[in-house]
Amino acid sequence: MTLLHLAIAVLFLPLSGFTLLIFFGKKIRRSDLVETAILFVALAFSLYIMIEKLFILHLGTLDLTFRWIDIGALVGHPGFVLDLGIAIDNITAIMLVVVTLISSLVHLFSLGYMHDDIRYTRYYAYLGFFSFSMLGIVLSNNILMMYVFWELVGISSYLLIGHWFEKKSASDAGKKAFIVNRVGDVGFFIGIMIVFTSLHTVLFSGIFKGIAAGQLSGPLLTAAGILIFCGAVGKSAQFPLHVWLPDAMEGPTPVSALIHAATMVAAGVYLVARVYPMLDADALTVIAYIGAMTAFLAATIAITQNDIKKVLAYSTISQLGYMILGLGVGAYSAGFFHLVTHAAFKAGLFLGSGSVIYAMHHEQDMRNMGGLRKKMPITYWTFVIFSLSISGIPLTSGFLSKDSILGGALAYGMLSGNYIIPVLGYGVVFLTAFYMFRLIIVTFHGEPRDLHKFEHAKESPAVMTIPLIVLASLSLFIFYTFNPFSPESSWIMKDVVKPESVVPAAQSRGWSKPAVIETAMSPTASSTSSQAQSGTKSVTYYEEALEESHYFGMGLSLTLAFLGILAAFIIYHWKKIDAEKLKQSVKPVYTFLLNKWYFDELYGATVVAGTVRLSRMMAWFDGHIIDGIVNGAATVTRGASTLSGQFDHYVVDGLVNFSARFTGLLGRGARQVQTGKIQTYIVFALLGVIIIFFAFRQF
Amino acid sequence: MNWYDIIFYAFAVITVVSAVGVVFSRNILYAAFSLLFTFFGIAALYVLLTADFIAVTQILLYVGGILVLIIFGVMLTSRAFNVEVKRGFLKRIPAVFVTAALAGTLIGVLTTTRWPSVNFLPYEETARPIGVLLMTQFVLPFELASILLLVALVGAVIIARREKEKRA
Amino acid sequence: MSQTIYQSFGYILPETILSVFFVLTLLTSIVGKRRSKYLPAYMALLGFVIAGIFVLNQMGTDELVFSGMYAVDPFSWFFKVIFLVAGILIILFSLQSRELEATATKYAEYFSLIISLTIGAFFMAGATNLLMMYLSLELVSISSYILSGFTKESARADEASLKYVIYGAFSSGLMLYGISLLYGLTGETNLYAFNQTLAIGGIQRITILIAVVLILAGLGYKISAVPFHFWTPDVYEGAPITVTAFLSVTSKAAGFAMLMRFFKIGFIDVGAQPVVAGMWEIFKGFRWTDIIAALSVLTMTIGNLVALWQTNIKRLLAYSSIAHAGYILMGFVTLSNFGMSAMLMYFVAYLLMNLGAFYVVMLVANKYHTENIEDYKGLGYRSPYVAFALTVFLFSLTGIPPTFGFIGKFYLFAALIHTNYIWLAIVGVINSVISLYYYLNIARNMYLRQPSETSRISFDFGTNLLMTLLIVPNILLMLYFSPVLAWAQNSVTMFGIR
Amino acid sequence: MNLHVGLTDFLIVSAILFSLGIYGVVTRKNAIMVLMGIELILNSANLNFVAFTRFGLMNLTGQVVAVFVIILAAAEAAVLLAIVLNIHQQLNTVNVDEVDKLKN
Repeated sequence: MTLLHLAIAVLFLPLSGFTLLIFFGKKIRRSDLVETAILFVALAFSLYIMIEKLFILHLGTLDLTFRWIDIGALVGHPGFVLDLGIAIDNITAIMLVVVTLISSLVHLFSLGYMHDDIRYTRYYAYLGFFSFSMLGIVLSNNILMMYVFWELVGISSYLLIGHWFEKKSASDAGKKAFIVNRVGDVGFFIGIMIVFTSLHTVLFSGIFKGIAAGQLSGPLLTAAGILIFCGAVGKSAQFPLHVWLPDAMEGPTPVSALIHAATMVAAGVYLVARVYPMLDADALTVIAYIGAMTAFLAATIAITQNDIKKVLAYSTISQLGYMILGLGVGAYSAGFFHLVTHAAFKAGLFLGSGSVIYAMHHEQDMRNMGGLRKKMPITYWTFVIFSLSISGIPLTSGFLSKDSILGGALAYGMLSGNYIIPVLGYGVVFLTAFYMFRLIIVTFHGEPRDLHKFEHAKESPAVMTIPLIVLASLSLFIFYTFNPFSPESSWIMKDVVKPESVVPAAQSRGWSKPAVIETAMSPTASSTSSQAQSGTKSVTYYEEALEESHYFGMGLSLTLAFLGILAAFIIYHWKKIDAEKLKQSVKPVYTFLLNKWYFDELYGATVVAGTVRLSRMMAWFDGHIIDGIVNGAATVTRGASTLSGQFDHYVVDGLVNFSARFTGLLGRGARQVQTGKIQTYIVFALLGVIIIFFAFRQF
Repeated sequence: MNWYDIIFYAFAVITVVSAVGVVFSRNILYAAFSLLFTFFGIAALYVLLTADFIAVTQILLYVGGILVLIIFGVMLTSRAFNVEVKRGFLKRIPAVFVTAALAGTLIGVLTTTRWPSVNFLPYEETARPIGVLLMTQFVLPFELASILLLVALVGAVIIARREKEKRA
Repeated sequence: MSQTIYQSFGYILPETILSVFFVLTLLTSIVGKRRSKYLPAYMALLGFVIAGIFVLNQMGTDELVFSGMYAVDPFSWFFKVIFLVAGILIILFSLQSRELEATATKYAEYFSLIISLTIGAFFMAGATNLLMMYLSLELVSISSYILSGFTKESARADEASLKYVIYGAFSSGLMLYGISLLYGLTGETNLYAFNQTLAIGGIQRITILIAVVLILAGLGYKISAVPFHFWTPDVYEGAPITVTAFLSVTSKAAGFAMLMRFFKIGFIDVGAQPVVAGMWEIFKGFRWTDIIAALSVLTMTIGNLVALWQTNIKRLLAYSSIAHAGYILMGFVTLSNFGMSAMLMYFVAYLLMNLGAFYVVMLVANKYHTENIEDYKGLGYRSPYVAFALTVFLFSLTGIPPTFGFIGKFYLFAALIHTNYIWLAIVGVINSVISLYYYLNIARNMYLRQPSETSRISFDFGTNLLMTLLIVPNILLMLYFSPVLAWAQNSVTMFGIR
Repeated sequence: MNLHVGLTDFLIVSAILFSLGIYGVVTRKNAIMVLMGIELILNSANLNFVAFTRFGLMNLTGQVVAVFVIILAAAEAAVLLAIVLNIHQQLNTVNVDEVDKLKN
């Protein structure tokens, strides 16, 4: 119980900070420090919770449920109960630490970065509110509360992205993030409604129990799974709703680090991990494909971007695609592991870029940078570590998590025949290494391009470099495992166990034996009796496949990563191949990528234009057809209406006016009785007694 | 007709007539003195009802306490003793009507009701049993009444007291 | 079960504590500086807190003490908690009242009278004896007469207290006469004995009716039900705002508690098998629910209609509180535990929203020196948070969803529909619609009208905090009202009655 | 003893006192005379209590109640008179009809 209470404290600490800053921010000197301190306290609590839970006590799931609404009293209604609460299982405990860690580091970093901002206090208040919402998502043990916090995260991210709302692009980006997220949330909400109407509970445990008991199955279950995943698509910026994330870079850079690396976008992945047991084979396949598609698409775009934050934004989308892909292919622990490691190195990358931008006086285009390596050694070296990590080079955390996802994808491809997924996955390895080192080389190596800004550039203050160092050290393997080549031996992989699926056997992904792979993928093929065995065996086969693919996969990904780095050095450092020429030779592809696969234009042409056209059509319809009918009818009814108009005027209006006036008059009459003379009052009270007596003489 | 009846009617008439005097007298001091007679009459009725303790209390508290209080009030608030301003005649009509209706109804109901028992009991001492009751069964009302008196005392003092440091 | 007198003293610890602190608070006027308000206020607060601890300790107790004089049961417990919360809030409000500061140098007496009124309310909630009912009602009344005339340099307050004391003394006289008749019928002042006498039968109903109607006059005056409400607007307008707020909650709730207990214990046919679970059967022939229904309809209708015409916000809130008495009475017509728990829930809502509204009115009177609704123009621009708070409270009073007032009304109407009093529910809804007009008129003034002056006036930290403390439950309890509901459902138990 | 005077006679006296008291409360303009009316009402109730005690084959409860009522009457009279004195000080009147500034 104590851990749960501590978790509640963790949840409400940032909220209290928010309240404090919103109401009394102007009264408190250095309210920013207060808020930062609060977050560090929350971090300490979270660490304590995680260590207690995972390493010392080895507790199971802690749950604190309370009855929110209990309407049993209304007769004629069967009654209605709704339980809510919080729960801490292993992934929650880890997520608590991740969220509070990144959040507190971002708070710290912002002390330097946002120092001169006009709405400094408000910025910290929003940070607190955001952390509160995010922790709420993590702690909820039910889908309803999760949805509420989900929306709160949406709101707070809207506020943070649009922090500099004087800039039109910033306020637009805030709006865009909000609206695109709503699209996914609608799906999420419908999914919740499906679950709730068929299972009458919102608790995850209750939902899984209900599904295991067969109260929700078949296409409806698939639909529910995919609709809930829609929420994740929106929040985790998956294809095709990824368009908001790059624009959201208009927000302050620490916000980007917080929202777009570790917390908000990870919420989608967390959601999928949370509802994982209720996802059936079809839903998982959809998820795997979406993930692979996203990873690839975003990586290709990242190659061409020149804004340092945009590159990182697309890189984020790509990595999120990896996580979703991992979950989709069944590499549950690996997907979650990647969420954790990515949180550290991507937050580091964003903060590093923030450090660079700060040094360059808010210059974001990398073509104007260069040569910063010597000016900003700490930023540079941490940046290198982050890049190695994201590229999946051994001795880094990224290698561990990414490698296991790819292994899973390969095994999945081999088992199910969906080869496209591992192919895309490995392709992205190359692309990632390439664009990351392109970024490093262009920014930090070579000659300075903007001498004036270069002259003034210097290493950032300690409040900004300390978070970088902390994050860089967390991007090394040592925090996760002692064997840098064996992801399986890391404690996260051990503690985050893939939950048992509760989906009816016919709908689940059973890899009983290689010959039945294709049929097992289709819902109707297997009979129920064989499922009991296949359920136990499936793990074995999947693990066998994993085992087989392990070394091959590792080798392949390493090779690709080194190739990517090499290519980056060849093109941008040694300049063996002229980048410009390369661009010219693949101009159509390059433009296509530079324009981000024309997604914004596509949405502009379809959704936006469609809406406009639809409304125009409606207007035309209204103007021509409806009006025609109305005009025709009008002539006919004019006579009648004159009559009814008279009726209206004299009778209906009269009645309405009368009743209004009557009520008024009644009030005025009753008011006249209130003469102010106490004895009149007493006479009326006496009259009341006498009237009541005679009126109720019969009793 | 026996002595008891005669005494009762005598005191009943005194009580009612003096009460009429209280209500109708134009002079406030006359009204106050009529009230004195009413209280005495009621005390006598209590004696007739063999409630000696109540009768004594009535005289002590009502006559000795409340009436004196009232007379003090009269003296403090009246420049002349006759402050009773002329009464609006029209307002007296509904008042008379309402009161008469009430009295009629009450008397009608009270006289037709079969009360649980109408045996007249022989005289018993009442002071001691009342004292015992006050200390046993009625100890809570007793305590409550003490708080109430304290509140009334405090309240009367702070409301009636002239403020020395009165502001302009 | 019944306790001996010696044992009984253990059950009135909260009342005893309050009495002790009544005296202690009085004594602070000797110790401290005459003009200091903090010492007596903190003393009174301390008393409330300590009494609160003892009250909490009594949770779940169901006893009849002092030879059937006083019940310590869940029902009275519910009201005691309400009184304590109201008392504490009123003390906090009073510390900020400019009105009191301007005239009174008698803070010790002021705060001790708040305690004595609360003691009276405690006894009203638990009295099972007609004498106790009368005495406790008088204690509340006398305290409130003095409180309402407390700022005696103000002519308004003087007038209010004079009217109050005349009306109150008269009403309690009527009630006493009714009590004497009931005593004549049963030979006992105990409500349970009265119930038993009714069970035996053979008493003219007409006598009981006249006695009950006279008692109702006394109770009706406390809860300000039409036609016994006339004093309410004048006294509420004239008295200091803090006192008005206190009267509108504590005094009224105590009156309701007594009314409910009187009718429920007195008239329930304990032997009868109820037709529907959770409903009570009353003695055949005593259809006093009709009287209550009539009073309820009259009360809310007249309260709302006259409120439409008000220009002074205190007076408007006075009429609104009359209307709310009408709403609450609706729940009693149902004769069911459901209806009763709905009433109790409504008290919680009423406490929060009414005190909140009065608090804002006091703040505005402090800083803007006005009680005129016209002068609330543009308050939304001049003091945004205060205006927001008032809007929340007004929404709650109207019964509009994101507030607890909605839940309160919802349960009242549900109880009516449950027991087939559809017509009464419809009257209630129509009344709510009427009330919408004058409540929202204030909100409109605050937000949609341009102020003649635009300077911003802000309030200090403590004020905002207290206001937040009142806003939060108003909204939070709408989202999560189950505990209150459970509390209310458990509190319909009165000693000896199912 | 063969008595003619019974419970009802006392009740009638008390009912008359009660009505007169109400009449006084309703018509008298001097606040102190209103108080006298209230005292009459309380006395009539007290007479009821005592009469019922005597005639009703009952306990002494009624008389005890009467004691309390007398105490209360004193308390109430004190408070009312204090308020009237204050009104006299502040508004220079004891006429309840003139105290009617709060209305409608």
